[in-house]
Amino acid sequence: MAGSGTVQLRDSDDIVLRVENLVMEFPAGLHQVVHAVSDVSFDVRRGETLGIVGESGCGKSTTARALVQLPMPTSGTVLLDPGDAGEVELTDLDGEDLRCVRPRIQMIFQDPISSLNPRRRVKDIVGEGLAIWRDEHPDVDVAARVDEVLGAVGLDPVVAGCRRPHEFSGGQCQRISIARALAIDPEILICDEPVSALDVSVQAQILNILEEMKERFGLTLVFISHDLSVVRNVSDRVVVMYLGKVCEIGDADTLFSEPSHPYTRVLLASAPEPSAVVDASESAIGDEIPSPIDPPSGCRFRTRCPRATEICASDEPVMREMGSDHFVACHFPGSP
Amino acid sequence: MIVLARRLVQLVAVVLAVTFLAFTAMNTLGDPLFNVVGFVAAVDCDAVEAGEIEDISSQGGTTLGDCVVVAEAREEFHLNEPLPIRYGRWVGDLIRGDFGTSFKNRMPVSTVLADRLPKSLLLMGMAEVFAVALSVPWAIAAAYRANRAMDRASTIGAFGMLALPNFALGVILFYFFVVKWQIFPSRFEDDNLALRLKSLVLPALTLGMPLAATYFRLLRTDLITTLQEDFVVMAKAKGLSNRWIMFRHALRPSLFSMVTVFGLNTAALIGGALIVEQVFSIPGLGRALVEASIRDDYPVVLGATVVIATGFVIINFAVDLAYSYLDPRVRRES
Amino acid sequence: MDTPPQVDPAEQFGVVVARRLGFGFWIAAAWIIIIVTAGALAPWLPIADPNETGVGGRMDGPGWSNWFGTDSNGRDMFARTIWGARVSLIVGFFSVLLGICVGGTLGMIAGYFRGIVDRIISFSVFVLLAYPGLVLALLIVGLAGQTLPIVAMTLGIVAIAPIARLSRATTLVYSEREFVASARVLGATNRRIMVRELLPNVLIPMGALTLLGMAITIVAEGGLAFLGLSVEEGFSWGKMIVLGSSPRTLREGPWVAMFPIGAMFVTVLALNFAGDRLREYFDVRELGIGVG
Amino acid sequence: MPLLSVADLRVGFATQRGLLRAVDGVSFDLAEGQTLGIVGESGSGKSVTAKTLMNLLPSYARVDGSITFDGRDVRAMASEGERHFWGVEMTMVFQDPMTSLNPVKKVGEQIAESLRVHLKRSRKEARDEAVDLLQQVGIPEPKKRLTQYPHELSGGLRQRVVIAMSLACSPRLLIADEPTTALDVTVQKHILDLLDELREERGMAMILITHDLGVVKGRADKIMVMYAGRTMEQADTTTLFSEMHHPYTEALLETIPRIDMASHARLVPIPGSPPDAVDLGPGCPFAQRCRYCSEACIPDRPDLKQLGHGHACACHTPVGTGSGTAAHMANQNSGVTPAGLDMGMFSPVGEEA
Repeated sequence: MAGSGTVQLRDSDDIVLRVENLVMEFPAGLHQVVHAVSDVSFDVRRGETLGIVGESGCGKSTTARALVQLPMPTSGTVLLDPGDAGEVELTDLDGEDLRCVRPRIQMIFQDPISSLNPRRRVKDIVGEGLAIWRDEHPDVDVAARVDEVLGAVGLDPVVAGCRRPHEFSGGQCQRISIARALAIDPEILICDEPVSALDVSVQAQILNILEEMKERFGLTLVFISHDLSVVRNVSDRVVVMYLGKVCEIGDADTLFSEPSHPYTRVLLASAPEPSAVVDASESAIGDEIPSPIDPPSGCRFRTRCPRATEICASDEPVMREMGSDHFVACHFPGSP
Repeated sequence: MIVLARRLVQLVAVVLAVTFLAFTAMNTLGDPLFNVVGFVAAVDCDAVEAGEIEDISSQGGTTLGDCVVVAEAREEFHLNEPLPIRYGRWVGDLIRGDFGTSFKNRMPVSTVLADRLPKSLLLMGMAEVFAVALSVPWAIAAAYRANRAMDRASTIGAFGMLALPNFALGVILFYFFVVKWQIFPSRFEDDNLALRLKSLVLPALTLGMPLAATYFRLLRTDLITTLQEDFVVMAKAKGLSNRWIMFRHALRPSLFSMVTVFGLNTAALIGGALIVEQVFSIPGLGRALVEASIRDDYPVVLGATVVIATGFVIINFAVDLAYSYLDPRVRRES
Repeated sequence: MDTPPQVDPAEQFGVVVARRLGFGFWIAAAWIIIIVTAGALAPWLPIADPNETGVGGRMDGPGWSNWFGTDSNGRDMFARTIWGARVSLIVGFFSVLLGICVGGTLGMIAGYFRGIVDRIISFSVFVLLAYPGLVLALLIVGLAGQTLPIVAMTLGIVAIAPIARLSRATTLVYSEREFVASARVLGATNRRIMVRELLPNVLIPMGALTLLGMAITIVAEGGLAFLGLSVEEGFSWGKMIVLGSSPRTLREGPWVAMFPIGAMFVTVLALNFAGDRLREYFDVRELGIGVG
Repeated sequence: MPLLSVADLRVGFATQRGLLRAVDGVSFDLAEGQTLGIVGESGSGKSVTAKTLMNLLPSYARVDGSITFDGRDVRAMASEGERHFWGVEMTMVFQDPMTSLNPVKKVGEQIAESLRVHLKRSRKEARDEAVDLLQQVGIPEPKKRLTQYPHELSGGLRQRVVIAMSLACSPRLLIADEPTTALDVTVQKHILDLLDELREERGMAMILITHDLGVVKGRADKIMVMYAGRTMEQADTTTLFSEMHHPYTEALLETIPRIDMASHARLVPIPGSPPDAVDLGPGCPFAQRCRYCSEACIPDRPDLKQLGHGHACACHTPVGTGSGTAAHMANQNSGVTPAGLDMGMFSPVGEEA
């Protein structure tokens, strides 16, 4: 499969999040199933930024939501602190147990407008997490913490606190979202296309804030985007997804200097300013991405792959190691 | 096919739920026996049979023989059995096409319905035709020049029409056209189709005006929204004329809300027909229902209920079919 | 065909625009306040006793002594119109209140939890909708009695279904918003999400609906009156219209019917207009709910 | 003589708070067969410029300035109700192919209708030409597509259909407003290449509107950078990239991450957000966010100055000139720009501490 196998999982002490064989399926009409995410595995080290990149319909956002159990994945496991004494398997939890683990893993979304309740004031929005857990942490000074995180993301707490979201621009709303997530001091922050709805001049502000917050609050990031250059910029490790499968996974510098999966290469060659490591003529065949309801047999990229042969239709490629911390699921990896 | 089967199940479920509610309410809140035999129902017949009571005049009866009448009525309408069984029996009869017999005039309910329903259907049909014929061109004209004088005046006019309850409108129309100018007959005349149509003009107008205003408002809003869509901008960029864009691009996708409300408003329309039939003394289904429920003639009420609920479900099914005509995207999903 | 300035062009440029309710809204609001005050203060107003016969002559036309004329019993129509407002407004307000409390809650529950709960509630709502509201009211009032609380409650029950529909639809829209997902990720309980995140957003269209709903129920009460099923004691505008609309009364004194019709018309118009302006102001879609 | 010549175009909308200047004094020429790239963020006035050219503005918009197409006065044609100009000689492709196609009409009808309206083709002729057009834009099985609805096609195919639609009457100028923003990257390149090929084949002129300088880099002959409704800088593509003078152009390039940058390479952010288009103030609209800002920039709006070879720039302290360097130095030394902006905002975050 463009993506089966778990060889890419690392055996290390400081892994904070491990996703194994994640499957996400949704019913679609009568007796049909959308295979949104099929057998995806990856892990994230403490303090690392994992970028997930792919085009629309590749399942990257579904994966992100599955990490916070919204909704619960069809199958597979999501482990927090695997191998530790405090190991938690999110997929096993439900109801109150799940709720209690939630503060450890927070998320920010693409649409800055939709992610803020239009009827609430900014300080209530940012303080919501603290208000929810007030009984557990009675000694937290909510107002002071709200001011702290608002200041951290570059907003003036005095001016911003009493306003409502519609009085802010998209970039400022995204800052508020970040502040809300940070207020309860999470370990992991999942960013689902946090800059795609923003103007280019504001994009860098948000990316820089995320970097700064990561250092300041000791965060681990999972960063999802369709924009290769953005992912390249923020990530230590990158996962490339296509139609619900992982194509390639590896250390960012290695992956971008020696892209091995034909799909990764096509992505790099298709960017407005193509990467120098690929031939600008490499491109996908056709404009039609197959339906996740009835994905192609074998390798899911074969219908648009310039290198596809018969074996790609019959056998699913298994994830294999290309170099140190560089894994590819392809029958014909490497440069052409 | 699956859609059809699903619809059928829905129809049956809705009819059962509606009639069960009505059946229970009427049997717990009212006393069916009282409605069949009158005050005699109050007589304690068990005591009479046991010979404990001889004078029943204080209890509403006249002769001891009344108890036989009561017993017969109980037998005939199965009033002795528990409520769920009676409901089951009623449903069983319904399946066989037997709507039961009226408590009052002992006529089969099906005869009453067959006599009354066509008149009501004609009235509602005329009202809908009138409403659509008025509202669609009106909405198009207003949407062309949105927020200009003509559109503003229309919006206010529609507000006025909506604020005038149909009984009030009926009274006003009745006052001018019947009492004052005597253009239309004061009662429903049934001798031939022309007369029948003539006597329905005012009622249909009364019923149709608020409907027209509702449709106008919905269609106008949707048209204005559609005219702001990208594909309309694209059509303008292609140099197409306003008329072409309105009729070949904008109208069809704008009909959704109107069609939805057409379905949902069926119930409101029937409610309106009830009043209009009352105001203009039309012997339709609505009047039958009002009379029956005032006199607690349960079989007739239940029969009318079945007809109304069925009509509602069927019309909403038709609305769903209309959706798939209006939008090919729906077609694929269903 | 011009793109009408419904959306202020400035909004497309990310500029926050203060929307306004407009002059018409305030006129409508003023009328509503006047009529509510007049109805509430009716016993203390310097007007004739509405039930006292022979205040004027029989079927006197409108004039200086009796502004709205008198009816066939010589009762003052002006006083009666003000007293009639009491019943109409009380019925209108309390039935909508009931409808919003029950229907709004049911709709929110259905829209938020989805699944089987939604199916059951939606089916019940569909069943209620399938039954013409007026017929339902007719049955209940006919069976349970024609007192003010029963009439108000009955019309409230009738209002539940359409309100639940609207509330469910609004909840569905907002549940999809990412701020609900955010709250869930923060660890908010379902109850907290419904109360803190959804309720403030659902309440807004409900507010507009209160006014529109009052208009609808005032009319519906009139409809009940026409079927002879309004309140037995006292009188509403609807009942007054019925009394004035017999062919004979119409012929001799059309004002007996026309003044209550006028009062109801203006009030319903004001409620509709104010409600509609609120709806537009808060950007809620056209409701399309008619007299049930 | 240029095919299209726009001189001092101004577009305003009356709002409750005052006049919103969406486009403020834009001028450019475009020769037959050339491509002009207009680059700017949302609200920069680039789309309003395109809509003005296409006569798509609502009637309450206030337009001023002259637009000449092949010697004809475009604004006069609009007021006279000329019917066979837009959609025939000048056409447009919009950003989102999903919404710019009518969802309830078959693809074939939508392509054929301008042929039937403008060129009076019969139903059959229009159909055949539609098949031809679909073939030209590289849609497989064109006959089959005619009877499909837009939702049955993928995003890329839909945009091809939109392009086919706008090419139906063989226009001489095609305006493409962010034609690939809504599409996937692997498809974007196909569409941009297709537009280039078609332009070359047909000798058509093109205006390519985008927010990404990278998109126009290899494709446009000339580039115009817009900000807050004004032209900031205008030049031949090669000139612009080799000797850019406007601080905004430079900032745009530096703020966007590039694939070939190393991971965690620090981006230079542009502080603040785009200005309020209703209340612009007298000075340079970019002054509040500019590290080259000088005292002169705040009260005094810089004019678009011609620098030769078609290069023009609206700035008092252009990058790479003595005044620009001096202003930057002065700001660096004092730590704040004359607009009150902390220079620390420009150093990539993280280096501050």
